[in-house]
Amino acid sequence: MEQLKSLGYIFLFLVIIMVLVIVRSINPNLFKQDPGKAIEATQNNSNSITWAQLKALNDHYLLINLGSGGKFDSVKVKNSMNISIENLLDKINRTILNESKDEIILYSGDESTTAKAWVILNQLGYKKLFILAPEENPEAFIYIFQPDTTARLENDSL
Amino acid sequence: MNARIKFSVLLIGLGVILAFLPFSTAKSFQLKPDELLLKSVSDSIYFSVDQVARFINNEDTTFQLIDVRSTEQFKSCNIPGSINIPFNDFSNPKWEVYLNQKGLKNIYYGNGEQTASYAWTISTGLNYGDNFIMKGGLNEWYNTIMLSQFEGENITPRENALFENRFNARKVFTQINSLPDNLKKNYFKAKHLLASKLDGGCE
Amino acid sequence: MGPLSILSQFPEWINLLIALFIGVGFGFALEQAGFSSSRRLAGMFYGYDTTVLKVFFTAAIVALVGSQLLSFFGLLNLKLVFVNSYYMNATIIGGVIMGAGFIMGGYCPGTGISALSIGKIDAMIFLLGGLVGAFLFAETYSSIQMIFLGNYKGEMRIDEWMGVSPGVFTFILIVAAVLLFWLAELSEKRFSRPDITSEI
Amino acid sequence: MEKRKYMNPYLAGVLLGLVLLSAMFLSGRGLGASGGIKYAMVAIVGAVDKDHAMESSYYSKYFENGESPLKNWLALEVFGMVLGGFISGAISHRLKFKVEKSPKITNKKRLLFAFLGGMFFVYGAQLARGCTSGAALSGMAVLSVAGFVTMIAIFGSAYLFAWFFRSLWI
Repeated sequence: MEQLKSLGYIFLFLVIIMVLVIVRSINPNLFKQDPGKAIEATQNNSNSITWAQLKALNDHYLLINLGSGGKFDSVKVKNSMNISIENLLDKINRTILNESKDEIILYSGDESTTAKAWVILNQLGYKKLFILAPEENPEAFIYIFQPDTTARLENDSL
Repeated sequence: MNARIKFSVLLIGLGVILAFLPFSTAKSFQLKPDELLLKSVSDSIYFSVDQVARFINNEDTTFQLIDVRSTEQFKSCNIPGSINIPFNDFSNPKWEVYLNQKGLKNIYYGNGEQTASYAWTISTGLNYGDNFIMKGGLNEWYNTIMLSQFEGENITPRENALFENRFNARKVFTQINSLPDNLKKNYFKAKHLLASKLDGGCE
Repeated sequence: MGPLSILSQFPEWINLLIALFIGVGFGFALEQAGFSSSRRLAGMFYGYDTTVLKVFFTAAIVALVGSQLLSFFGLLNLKLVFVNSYYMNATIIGGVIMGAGFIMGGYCPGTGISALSIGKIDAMIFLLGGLVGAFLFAETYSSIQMIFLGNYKGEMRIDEWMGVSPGVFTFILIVAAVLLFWLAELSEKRFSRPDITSEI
Repeated sequence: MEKRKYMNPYLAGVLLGLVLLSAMFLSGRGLGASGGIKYAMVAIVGAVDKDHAMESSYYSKYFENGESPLKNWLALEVFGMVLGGFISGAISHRLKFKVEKSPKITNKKRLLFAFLGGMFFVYGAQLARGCTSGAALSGMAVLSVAGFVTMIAIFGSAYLFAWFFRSLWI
């Protein structure tokens, strides 16, 4: 009897740890993904959808404008809804995102906002999550650097 | 029942729990989603190209510029003093010593803002020091710092300071990027030695 | 959260104070385990007393399990905890030399310090020898640099090397330890030396 | 007073493990002992022959910042160890000056081998970048390959040599 009692304490301890682990594992308000996955998904812009691809989806998509303050921002695309970036993770919006079975496509007038929102949602585990590609590739360098062959580095600046 | 058996039961139990823990938890974002979102909507995570130019002219050592473009693009031209961490390779653990330095501000830039924003979100989520984005990226840098000229009749002292700042940054940018490749390499190597290492062990 | 001293930028004196307290705990635990007795330590190698194995594995496993649970709950960033670099040649040759020293002297540096603190004269001599050993190393440093720096493998981690998760590796280690504890207690019965164990 | 028995080894192991865990949590590093001996040696060399210390590539790095080499995490930790061991000895009534040895050998022989053992051990520890605590125990706790290899090398070689030195102990 005495022996079983001391084993009981051990099991109690193990159960407490297990409960804590389970509670943490199912907590929706925590990141549990590998950031490497987000980096992989952005390779060759495979996380963005062009206009042509969007048309091919035949309206089976959830198009979201991230304009802040509850308003659409400078760019507005037909058939889209507004979820302001600052309210992105509110319960009601999470429900909309969770219930969508189609592709979720993010866009806004500010490429930085869209990119940040994409990473956050990707790391929360949303699959089929894309960025609506702007007309021009935002990461193209539109200038050409002309080396100045006469330039010499002053000694003290190295 | 002796101490060994009780203790073995405890250890095996803990081991089983550990064995079922997901593989990647240690690597995932440290910040809570709400905290990360709150940070990301703030305007104070951006530096304008003029501010960055001032950092360079003042040789401010409290920040480091991180170029997230590909190595080829970095080699053809980059902002003086930046280090190159191509975004494709961003999760490589070898970069952590550069990115995660307390008291040092990381300023990310690409050609536009998209890749830098990805990098910002990931490094902020992982709770690496202070992170910023250079507004507009290298395209904006070129447009403002390299190409803008003062137009008008009378220059105010304020505008004068602004243009002088741009002019100086432009000069350094052109000089360093015009260097032959081998000299450039030396310059970047010297920059890389700054990274700190963790302290520990018996040494 | 942790490691606190790295993430909260303590002033130097607090770090040193922490070091002092950790040291007090370390010395206390070693002495309570009976590591201040060289004959008890040597028992490990002749089978009559296996405390070393029990304490050593238990401590490593407790720290391993604890750090992984803390990391899982987001309280400790394991990437900021120091991982020893692996220089293959130096580690193996150094380890073999240490083993020889262990069986001759009956202490290792940590247990020697704990034995010194309760007045063991042989431990004082052991540590004096240790000072000489460190001095010899410093003086021969330039000629053995080849061994010291050879075959560098970086901060290699065994779970990555085996391709399993840290948790699974810990589980394997625990199973191995439980088996070793059982063997150790068998050996204590088989090679028991009441004449020695009653004295220490 | 009668000296008290030692703690149950498993309990002592848990205690030691918690100390190691708190070192990791508070300072981001493991425990160490041979490092403290090295710093003591460096300090002695610095006090005896400062010029030699500054010339040698080995010592000079410890004097670069102009502070005493003893003002250091490991050195302070080792100082704490002496304190902790003393407290434990006092609680369990084990404080006593004596030479611990097998009754079959002389004091002189025991002390000679203790000296040699210390010399070998710390030399090896410097080479392997840590001893049983700094490399093996702390290394194992962070799953470093170096920790496991050091552990196997120390215990493997000690078992190998145990046969030659059995007259010292049994």
